[in-house]
Amino acid sequence: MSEAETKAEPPQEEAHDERIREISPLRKALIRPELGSICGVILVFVFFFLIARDSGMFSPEGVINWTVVSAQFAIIAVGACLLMIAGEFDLSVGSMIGFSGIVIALLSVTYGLPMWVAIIAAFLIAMGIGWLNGFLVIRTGLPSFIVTLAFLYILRGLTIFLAILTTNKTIIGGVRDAAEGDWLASLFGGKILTGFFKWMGDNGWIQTFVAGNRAGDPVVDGIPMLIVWAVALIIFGHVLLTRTRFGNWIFASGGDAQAARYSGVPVNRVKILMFMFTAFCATVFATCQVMEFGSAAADRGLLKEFEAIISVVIGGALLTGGYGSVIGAALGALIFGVVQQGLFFAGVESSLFRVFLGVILLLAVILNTYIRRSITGER
Amino acid sequence: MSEAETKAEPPQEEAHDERIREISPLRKALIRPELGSICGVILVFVFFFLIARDSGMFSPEGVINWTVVSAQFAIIAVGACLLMIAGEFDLSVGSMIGFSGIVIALLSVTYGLPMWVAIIAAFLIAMGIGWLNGFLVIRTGLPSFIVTLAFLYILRGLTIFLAILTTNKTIIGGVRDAAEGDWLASLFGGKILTGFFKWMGDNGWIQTFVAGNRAGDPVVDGIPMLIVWAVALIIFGHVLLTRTRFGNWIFASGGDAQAARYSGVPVNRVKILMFMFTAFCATVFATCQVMEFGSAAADRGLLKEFEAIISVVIGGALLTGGYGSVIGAALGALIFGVVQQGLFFAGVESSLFRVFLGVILLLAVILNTYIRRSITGER
Amino acid sequence: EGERIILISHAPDSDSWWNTIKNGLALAGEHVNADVEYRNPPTGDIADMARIIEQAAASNPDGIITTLADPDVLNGPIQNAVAKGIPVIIINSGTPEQAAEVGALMYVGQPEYDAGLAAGMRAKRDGIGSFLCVNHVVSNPVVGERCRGFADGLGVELGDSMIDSGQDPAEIKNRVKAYLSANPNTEAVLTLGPTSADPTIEALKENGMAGQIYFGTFDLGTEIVKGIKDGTIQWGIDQQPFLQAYLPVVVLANYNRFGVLPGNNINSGPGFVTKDALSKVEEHAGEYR
Amino acid sequence: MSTPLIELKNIEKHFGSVIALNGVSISVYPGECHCLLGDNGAGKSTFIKTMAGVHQPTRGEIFMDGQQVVFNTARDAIEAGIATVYQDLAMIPLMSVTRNFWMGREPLRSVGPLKFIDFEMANRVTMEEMDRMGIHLREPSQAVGTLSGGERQTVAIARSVYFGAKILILDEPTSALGVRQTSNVLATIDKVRKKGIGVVFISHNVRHALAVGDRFTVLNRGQTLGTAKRGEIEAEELQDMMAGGKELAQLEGSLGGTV
Amino acid sequence: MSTPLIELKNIEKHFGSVIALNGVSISVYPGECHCLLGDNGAGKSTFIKTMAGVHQPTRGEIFMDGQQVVFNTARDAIEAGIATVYQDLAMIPLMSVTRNFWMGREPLRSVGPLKFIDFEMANRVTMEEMDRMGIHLREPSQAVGTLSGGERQTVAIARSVYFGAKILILDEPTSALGVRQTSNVLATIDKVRKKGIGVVFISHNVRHALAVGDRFTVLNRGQTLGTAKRGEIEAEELQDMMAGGKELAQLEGSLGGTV
Ligand SMILES: Nc1ncnc2c1ncn2[C@@H]1O[C@H](COP(=O)(O)OP(=O)(O)OP(=O)(O)O)[C@@H](O)[C@H]1O
Ligand SMILES: Nc1ncnc2c1ncn2[C@@H]1O[C@H](COP(=O)(O)OP(=O)(O)OP(=O)(O)O)[C@@H](O)[C@H]1O
Ligand SMILES: [Mg+2]
Ligand SMILES: [Mg+2]
Repeated sequence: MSEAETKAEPPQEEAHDERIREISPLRKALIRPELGSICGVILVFVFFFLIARDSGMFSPEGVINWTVVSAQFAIIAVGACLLMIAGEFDLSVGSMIGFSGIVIALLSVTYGLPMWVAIIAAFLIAMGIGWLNGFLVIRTGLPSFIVTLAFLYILRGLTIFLAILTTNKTIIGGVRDAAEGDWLASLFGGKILTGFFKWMGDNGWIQTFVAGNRAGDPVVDGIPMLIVWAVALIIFGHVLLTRTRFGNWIFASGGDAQAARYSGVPVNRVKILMFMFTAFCATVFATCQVMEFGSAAADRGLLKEFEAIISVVIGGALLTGGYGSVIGAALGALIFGVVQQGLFFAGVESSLFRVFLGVILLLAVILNTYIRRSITGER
Repeated sequence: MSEAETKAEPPQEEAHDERIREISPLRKALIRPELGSICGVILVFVFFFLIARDSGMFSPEGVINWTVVSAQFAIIAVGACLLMIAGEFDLSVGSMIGFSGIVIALLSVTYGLPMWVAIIAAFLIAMGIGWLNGFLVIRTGLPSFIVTLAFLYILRGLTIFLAILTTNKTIIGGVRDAAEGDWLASLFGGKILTGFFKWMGDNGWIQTFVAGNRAGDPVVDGIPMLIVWAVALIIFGHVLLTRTRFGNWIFASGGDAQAARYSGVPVNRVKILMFMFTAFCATVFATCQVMEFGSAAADRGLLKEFEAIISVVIGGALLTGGYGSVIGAALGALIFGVVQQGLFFAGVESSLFRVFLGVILLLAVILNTYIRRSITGER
Repeated sequence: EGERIILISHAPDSDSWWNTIKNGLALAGEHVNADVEYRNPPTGDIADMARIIEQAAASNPDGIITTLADPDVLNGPIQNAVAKGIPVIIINSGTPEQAAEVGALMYVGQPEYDAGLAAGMRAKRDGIGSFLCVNHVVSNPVVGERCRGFADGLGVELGDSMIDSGQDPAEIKNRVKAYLSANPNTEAVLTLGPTSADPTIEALKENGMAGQIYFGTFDLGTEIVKGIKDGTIQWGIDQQPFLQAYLPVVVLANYNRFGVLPGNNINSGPGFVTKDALSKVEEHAGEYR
Repeated sequence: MSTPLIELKNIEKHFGSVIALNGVSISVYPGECHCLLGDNGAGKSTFIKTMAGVHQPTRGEIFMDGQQVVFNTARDAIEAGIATVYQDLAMIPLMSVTRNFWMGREPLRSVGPLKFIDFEMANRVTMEEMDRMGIHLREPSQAVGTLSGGERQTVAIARSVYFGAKILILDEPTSALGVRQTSNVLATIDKVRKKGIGVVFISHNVRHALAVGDRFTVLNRGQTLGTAKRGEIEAEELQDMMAGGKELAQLEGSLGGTV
Repeated sequence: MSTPLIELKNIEKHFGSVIALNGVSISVYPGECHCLLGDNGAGKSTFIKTMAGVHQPTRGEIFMDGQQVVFNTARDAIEAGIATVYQDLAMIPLMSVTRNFWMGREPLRSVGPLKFIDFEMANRVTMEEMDRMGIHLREPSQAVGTLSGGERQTVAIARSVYFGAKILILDEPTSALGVRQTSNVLATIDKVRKKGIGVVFISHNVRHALAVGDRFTVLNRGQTLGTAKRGEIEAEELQDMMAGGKELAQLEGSLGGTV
């Protein structure tokens, strides 16, 4: 019996079905989850280059300006992206940012603990809440929309309540003084490469201030740690997702939890860890902000959950899970940041920003859908 | 050939399978989508009766107070409920409220059109946007979360932009004067049964004002049209959903759009109409508010979309569509209103309000899930 | 003794400036031995605030202290409360005339537009001809009045000078930098509260304009006080929110007990806080100032 | 023979770059069970969806009782008397049996100018019809999700028969069913056919097809391989045609007989 | 005979008020194809999910190579050498063939202290193994969603065989397949069996079972009706047992032979 031939034949025919046209290799190379956001980035840059070239948007300070804003979005977008690929999402990110900030300020300023203890405690508490989110979603089988919506309210309420209860204020300042010289705090605040920029300034390669309190300093004096964190998280997320076993499990959990479970993927663990990672990213955001501005306020992070989700979706991820890319989410955050700041450079009436944002979101998602359908042959 | 017997037998056995315990008739009578919210209402009233009895919460004005707030939630919850049962949801409700209000005020006050023209125009524009929402969702196959999130931003941006462009302010007053004597405006503002309340006041059955320009009038002088609208919409929604052909189509479209399409249900039309109905409800909300308060502001309706969704979900509807009840949503709105105002009556620290809200949401949804699983035998 | 007095504001939960009001309220309650409660609409929606006033009236308190953020919306509920025989005092937003119209006992505060106008005129005296207004709650109708007043005081069009900065500090900071980089001829910056002022201070420090550009702000806070001290900020307009909460409680309590009432409205502001005599302000900024 | 109930001529259907049907013709006579056979992806489901108005043919004509018709929506076809039980069941699990039974054709009762669903009548008819098919429901408001697969299939068939379908289309109704359930479905087909309804029955299982079929059409890669009458063709022949005419002898040899 | 590869004794499984399994025992020897037959809802899927570690039995014992074992998760069973191809396919359509192939057992490559998936090796092996099964993929990064049902099934089987499964469980792999695809799957089973792997094959189709089965166990309402060797039992007998011993003669009479 010659099984090999018998079986080799029919599928071969299926693969080269005369009823299906071949997809061109170029098109095949192009269709990736990130394609939509890559096009978006190009479009956005061309657009602003045309209308806001001489507004200083592309000078060193201008670049740092929109990069910092994009980096902020990117930090929470990485968490939201991995979580969304794992099939869930988190509406409590914004409230978590406010909450973590207040926890750090409370512990360090009000209760006088060393800054590093406060920061570590904030991370632990936040990740504990992330765990709780995940646990409730897994245990009750409720949609994560509902569970995390509940936490959106609970955390915001707790933040305001805690702040008022302990300090009578909803803004707690003086964090910078408390952070002075702390080893962990310097990982979140401050800048790197200051020497290098100083040197460039001294050599006249970048502009220096001519007057004012900082005359002689270069206009850009370093890379804020915020950007470093964003880059680190993007690289970490991207490698985790595409190169590791755990990344494969994230895709599998979001693609079809039941199927993944059958194949031995510990889906519950993956999902809960992703909720914790999202909380981690929110806390990174909060810590950087607290260190930079020296104060924590109970209203920080309002609506950030939507901004994170928008970045991720612009970046080509599927709201229903199982598909997406960290690089795409980062590009989505870049688009978001550039558009937002660009409109200010261009001097457009600022209330139109939201209109632009909505339109870009729609266009990006429609483009992404088209691309995804090409990849998966889904109809 | 005796087909009848052959076929009558086996399924009978399946129905009375010895391997499955029977469900008690009592339990069967109890398990309805509304059960969770009925329990919730009872609990909430008992709770506030115990802790806030003598705070005036159950005096006539107190009752009107939380009824009006609940009626507000109910108006948007009815729209959100039908839409959710049809399998979609709308995050742009809150922005739509702000938008419609500004449109009415702009047309009537700034451009001096007759009030009824302004109101009808606002309804038409809003329902046009509802149609656009629906059209985009149907046409692109995108999740309604994304499409309506885009409109959340677009509409809010347009509202602020329009208001600032035309009047340099984000608030437009003087609507009450413009509405004076308008036939359509009186359907949204004003009160009914004023004679009856006056009579009760004269007889001393309800308290009367002791000072000011209204001395002698009863403290509650009628039922606001807002409540009338809420009741009318609830009855309309409930009858539509449970008693009519179109209602059956709403369930079908949300339960399984493909299956419904196969059976000849015009799913696209149903979904688009439901988006338009949601926009209609939002505009009723906005018009009542504008008529009652005489001004429209660009920040009206912030986060109302979540409040609508929460009411609906507390009322037992399924976020994924195909299951729910308008009565449940109305009870959800009642719970929401009573808790919100009740906490004020009870003098609870107001920042804790959100914490309560989140916890109630979680508990209600867990209860509802348990009930639904009992009904459908789903695991 | 033990009167129940309720203070209702139009501010969202998250607005930190109102905290001073809360503290003033609590302190006054302690001092005159009254039960005080603070209420606000969670999202800052003034229509929701109307419901809260109605609710407060329904609970028969011995006095209501409220802002008059939008007379169209709030006149009705406040008048009803007055008609029920509840003494009402208007604070913060609104004008003395509007307060009289609704039948309130008195007005304590700083009319927003007038404060903006006064600030604008002062800036004009200092030789300013153009400005940037950083509005962190652009959709809120009350706060924006300050910008309008300021523009009118300067005698210029508001136009594009007001930006919607959002509430995120990093975004505010970078939007201010972007605006100033695109409009280098801007002569002055006006911020409308600590939420927008704190990041603006950072922005100016970073782009080297701190101390160079004319910088005025509404309402005080820890960072603002520091800014005034080191010369980044020329002046802060202090409407002394503490008084807006403290005085009405005292007035209402005494009105209730002894029927006494001051004959006038009280203007708690605008007071310009400048570099001189800052130490008290510094100590209590954000808490009682 | 009389005019066919329905006749489809040279139906073509393209989905973008995929040519799912490439000129398929069949006809169905009253009281006949016409079996549609073919490999996976041969286009059977696409074909009957065209017949049921779910897809519009790219080319080709449809005649009912000799008259050309065009179905723009599933509703059109349903109204013309074509009832379909889909492979993917077209039942909505969370809805009650009654609501599913009447979906798309709810019976109305006028109250003044308003029209409501006549639930009393709807429930009664549902119970009766299900009884007639041998399924005894606990109550008509039971959710369809609580029924077994076989029971659901019966709801779908009962519904079609009740609505006086002239043509009943069944897409692989037996593929997931056990022996007993399969027998039931086949017997139902037999019964329906005897009422003069034309049945289109899709199956991969030659034996199931031979058990009830009057005529057999084999599809292959979007084209008709031919139509045969009952008795004119053997199981083995049919099987070979379905498999695309490939020689299966080797396999059969090692595996012992027709699969 | 030697010791069985796996032996399950008196397995019971309750889901709340539903008793899905009520004392089922079977054993599988190396190189044997054990067919599990039974009506809808008989408990076949539940039983093999217990074997695969997805469900934990309420009562009963499992022995592998004579040693008692307990599977707490699907992973435990997979590691013990039990591979399963589920009725609901357990493939993730949006993921690439390679990622699906290796899901849960990704090959790792160390870079310093870090461990990454060895994609080069993974892709190569996937292509090779699929080739060996007669499926020529365009590229290993193709999404599984673009494969046909039969091809997906083959990915699942190829994966199990590659991972050196000692026992391969197939839950109704042929129910939705055409004749040719079915032949392929049956041939694959035959091939796998010849490698000394024990196969558990679930089907509703007696002919498919008889084509490859060495032993046949019939389940009915959660209980074993008995196990028979190949040759000891006729198709008709098996069929009767599956239908719960009911007399099907009437139907068969009217419908012409075994269905
Ligand atoms: N909506 C669609 N868009 C694109 N291609 C489609 C669509 N529907 C079906 N096809 C393709 O058309 C061909 C025929 O599919 P169809 O479902 O009709 O086959 P079938 O004979 O029913 O197969 P099976 O026996 O597996 O049910 C397949 O290649 C399928 O991929
Ligand atoms: N998770 C579960 N919870 C409750 N009951 C279940 C669960 N899984 C299966 N059952 C029930 O257990 C019984 C056996 O189901 P199972 O899926 O094992 O049958 P089967 O023999 O595989 O049927 P089929 O041939 O239709 O695939 C059925 O009555 C089913 O409803
Ligand atoms: Mg098919
Ligand atoms: Mg099964």
